[in-house]
Amino acid sequence: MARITAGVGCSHVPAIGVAMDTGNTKDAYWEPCFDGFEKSREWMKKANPDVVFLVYNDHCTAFDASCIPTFALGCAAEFHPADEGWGPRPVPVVKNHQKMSSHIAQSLILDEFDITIMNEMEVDHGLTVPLSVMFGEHGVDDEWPALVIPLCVNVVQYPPPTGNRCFNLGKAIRRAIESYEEDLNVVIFGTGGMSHQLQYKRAGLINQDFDTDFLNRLTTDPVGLSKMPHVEYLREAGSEGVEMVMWHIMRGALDDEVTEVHRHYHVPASNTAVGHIILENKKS
Amino acid sequence: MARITAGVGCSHVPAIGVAMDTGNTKDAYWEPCFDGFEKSREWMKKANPDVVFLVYNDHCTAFDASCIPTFALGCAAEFHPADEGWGPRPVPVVKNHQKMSSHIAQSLILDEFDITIMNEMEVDHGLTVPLSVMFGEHGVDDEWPALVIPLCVNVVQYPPPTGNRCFNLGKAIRRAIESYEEDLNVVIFGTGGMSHQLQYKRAGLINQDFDTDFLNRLTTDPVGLSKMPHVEYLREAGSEGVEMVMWHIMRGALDDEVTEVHRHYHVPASNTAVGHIILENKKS
Amino acid sequence: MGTRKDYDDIPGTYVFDADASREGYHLNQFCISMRLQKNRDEFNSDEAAYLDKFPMTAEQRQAVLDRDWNGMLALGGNIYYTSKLAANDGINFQQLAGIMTGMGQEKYRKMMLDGGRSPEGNRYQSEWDEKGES
Amino acid sequence: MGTRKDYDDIPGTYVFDADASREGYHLNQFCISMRLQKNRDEFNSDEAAYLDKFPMTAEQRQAVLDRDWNGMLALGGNIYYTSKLAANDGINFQQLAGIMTGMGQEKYRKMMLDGGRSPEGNRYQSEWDEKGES
Ligand SMILES: [Fe+3]
Ligand SMILES: [Fe+3]
Repeated sequence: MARITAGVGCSHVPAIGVAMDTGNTKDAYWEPCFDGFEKSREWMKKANPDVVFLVYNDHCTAFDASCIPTFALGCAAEFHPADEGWGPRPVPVVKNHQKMSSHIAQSLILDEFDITIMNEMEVDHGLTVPLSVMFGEHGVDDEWPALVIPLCVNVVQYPPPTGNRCFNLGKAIRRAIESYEEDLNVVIFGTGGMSHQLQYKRAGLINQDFDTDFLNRLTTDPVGLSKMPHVEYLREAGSEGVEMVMWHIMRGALDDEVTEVHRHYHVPASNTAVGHIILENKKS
Repeated sequence: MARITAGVGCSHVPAIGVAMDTGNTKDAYWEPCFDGFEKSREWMKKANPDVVFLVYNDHCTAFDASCIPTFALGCAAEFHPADEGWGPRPVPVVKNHQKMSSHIAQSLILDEFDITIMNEMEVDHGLTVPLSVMFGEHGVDDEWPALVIPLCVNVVQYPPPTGNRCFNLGKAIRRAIESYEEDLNVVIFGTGGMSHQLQYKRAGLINQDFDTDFLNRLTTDPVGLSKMPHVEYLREAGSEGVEMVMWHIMRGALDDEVTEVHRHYHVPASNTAVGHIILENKKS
Repeated sequence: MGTRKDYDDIPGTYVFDADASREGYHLNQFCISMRLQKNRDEFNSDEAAYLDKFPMTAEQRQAVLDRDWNGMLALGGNIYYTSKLAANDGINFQQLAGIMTGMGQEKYRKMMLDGGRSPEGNRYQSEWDEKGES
Repeated sequence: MGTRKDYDDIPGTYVFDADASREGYHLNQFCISMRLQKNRDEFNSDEAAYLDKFPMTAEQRQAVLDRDWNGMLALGGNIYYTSKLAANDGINFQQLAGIMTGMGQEKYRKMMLDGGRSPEGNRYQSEWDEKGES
C-alpha cells in the first residue's frame, strides 16, 4: 500500500531558482537563505521518497487567462520545465507516476472533488524551485531522484479555493494514495508564500509575525488555521501571500499529530519572505 | 434579485440538430419526435427567461484529451458554435450574461465547488441542440431570445461527478443566482441522455422502464434518485446514458416540491431515446 | 493495478476510464484533429504521413489504417473521438453502430425503430456467455 | 454589480478578481504572449502593429505603450501577466516593485533587506488616508 510519510512546506520564489541556475548561492545575499536548506537536503536523502506529490500554482505560464482550473492534476507521462520569458530552467524533465496519478484522479472525483485532469502540461518555477530546494542541483541531463505528481491550484485569480477546502482535499489525497496497491513512500509538498506582495504601492509587504504564527499552527492547530478567511491573507500577508492556502492541502494529507523536524525562515528573497518546514507523521 | 423559476430536462442528440438544420422535422421519422416539442416552445415563450443556465457536456470538441475539467463554467462574452467535423451549426452565436457568470464563478468557488473558469470556449451540439429544441428555428444572423450561461460537465471520461455532487452543485448554483442583485428570471436546463449506448457491441441499448422511472423520480424522489451509482447508469441506460447525471444539477437548483408541466418521450432519434421534461417551482 | 472494476461485467461495452484514456491518448488526439478541414485534407491525401505526427502504438496505427472501429476502442479509443474519424469517412453515428455491433446498417436501423436493444439479457457478461455472444 | 468587497479597504493593492479578470482579459492575453521569443521579436520590432492583434481598450493599449505599470493593474492587468512584459523589457520583479511603489530600485531593495514593508499602518486604507498616502 502506498503511504504518505511526511510533508514539506516551501516557498517557491523564482529568484531562488535563478540563484541556483547562475551559481550565486554562496554570495552574501543568498548564503543565509540557502544555509537553511542544507538540513532539508540531508533529510530528503534519508526520506528517499518514491513519489513527491507536489502542490503548487502556475504563474500564468501553462495556463493563460482562457482556462482557469481551481485544481488541475497532472496525469501526463512527463512535464517539461516551461519558458517563463527567459528560457526554460536548466533542470531535468519531471517524470510522473502515471498510473498512480490516474488512480488519484479517479478517486478524487468519486470523493466529490471537482478536479481538472491534465494530460499535457508544462511546469513553471512554482514546481521546479521546490524540487531544486529539496533535491539540490540537478542538470538538464540528470534525473530528479523521485517521480512527481503535480497538483496545480489557482491562486492567481481571486478567489482561490478556501483553506478549508484545501485541507479537506489533502485528506482526500491521502485516501486516494492509501488505496493504491503498490508499496510506495510518498512525501507531499505544499508550496508558495510566505508573506509577499508583488504589486502596486504596497509591494514589499512582509509580516514575520503572521508567518511565524502560521508555521507554528501547522503543527499545533492545523484545523483552526485552515479556517482563516482569504481577506486575512490578503491584508496580513500581502496579495500574493494567499498562496499559503496550498500548504493546507499538504497539512490535510498528514496525521492529526505530526512532528516538526526542521524549520527555516529568511527575509528577503527578492520581494518575498522565504518559509520552509518539514513535518513527519509519527512512526506507527 | 435573480431567481430560478423552472427547470428543463432535455436530450441533446446531434441528429435532432441536423434534422432542424436540413428542414427534415416533418418527415415520418422525425415528426413524432418534434411534435412533443410544440408545447415546450409555447411554454418557453411564456416563461420568457432573461437567462438560461445551461448544463451540458462537450463531446470532445472544445476540450480535447489534454485538459478535462469536471465542471467548466463559461465566463466569456460569447460562445461560437463549433465545427464538429461537418461545419458549425447554422445557429446564432450564444451570448453570455458575463457579469452574472463571473458572480456565479466566484460564489461557487467560495462555496467549495472546484470549478474551472473558461474565458474562451466554443460550444457543440450538447449546448446548441437544447436551445434549438426549446427556442425553435433561429438562423445565424438571428439572436437567441435569452442570454446563456454554459456549464460544461465531464461525462466522457469515467468517472463523471457523482449524482450527489451534481445535485449539491445545483443547490450552490441556486444560492449563487439568488445572491445576484439584478432582477432576472432564470431557467436552468439539464441536458443529455436518456438511455443510449453509442459504442461497441451493445450499441443501441434503450431502456424505457429506466428512463420513465428516472423522469418520475425527478418530481417524486429527487434526492434518492441523485444517489444512484454510476455503474447503474452504465449497465441499465448504456455507457452514454451516464449523461443523465447532469439532470441532477438542474433538479438540485429547483425547489424540493415542483410541478411537472410537460413531458415527452420518444424512441428513437438515431441511437438514442429522447426524453424531455419541464418542471416549475410552485409560485410563491 | 489490475484493480477489479464494478463495470467490468457489463457486456459489449468499453468504459473509457483513466486507464483507457492514458492508453488511448495519442490515438484520441489524432481522431480529434479530424475536426478541422485542413487536417482532414492532409490526412486524406497521405494517411501514413499524417499519422507519423502522432506517437501512437503500432497496433493503434494499424487499427486506424484498417478502420477497425472496435479495435480502436479496445486500444483506448473513445467513441466521441473515433466518430470524428468516421465523420471524415462519411460515416454517421448510426452507421458506425451498425458496423461496431456487426449487425449492419439496415438491421441496426430497424432494431432502433422497433424500440432499440432491450436491456433484458444485456446487463451482465454472464448473460451473453450463456447466449454464446462474445 | 457594485457589490462591496471585503478586501476593498486594503491600501495600495489590487485584488485580481472576476471583475478585474473580465476587464483585463485581452490585456493579460497580450502580456502572456510575451512568454515566447517569436512574439517578443514581433512586438519589439513594431509594438503598435503587434498590439493590433489584441482587442484591448484604447486606455489599456496606451498603458502598455507607456509602460504605465500601475495603470495596467488599474485596467484589469495582473502582476503575473504584466511581469512578462516587464521581463521583455529586462525588468525583473524587484525592479518592477521599485517602479510601482514609486520608491525606486535602490530604496526598495534596501527596504527589503531591512525586513520588508511592515504591516503596521499598511492594513487599512484609513491608515494610509491619515498618513496622506494615496
Ligand atoms: Fe508563487
Ligand atoms: Fe451527449
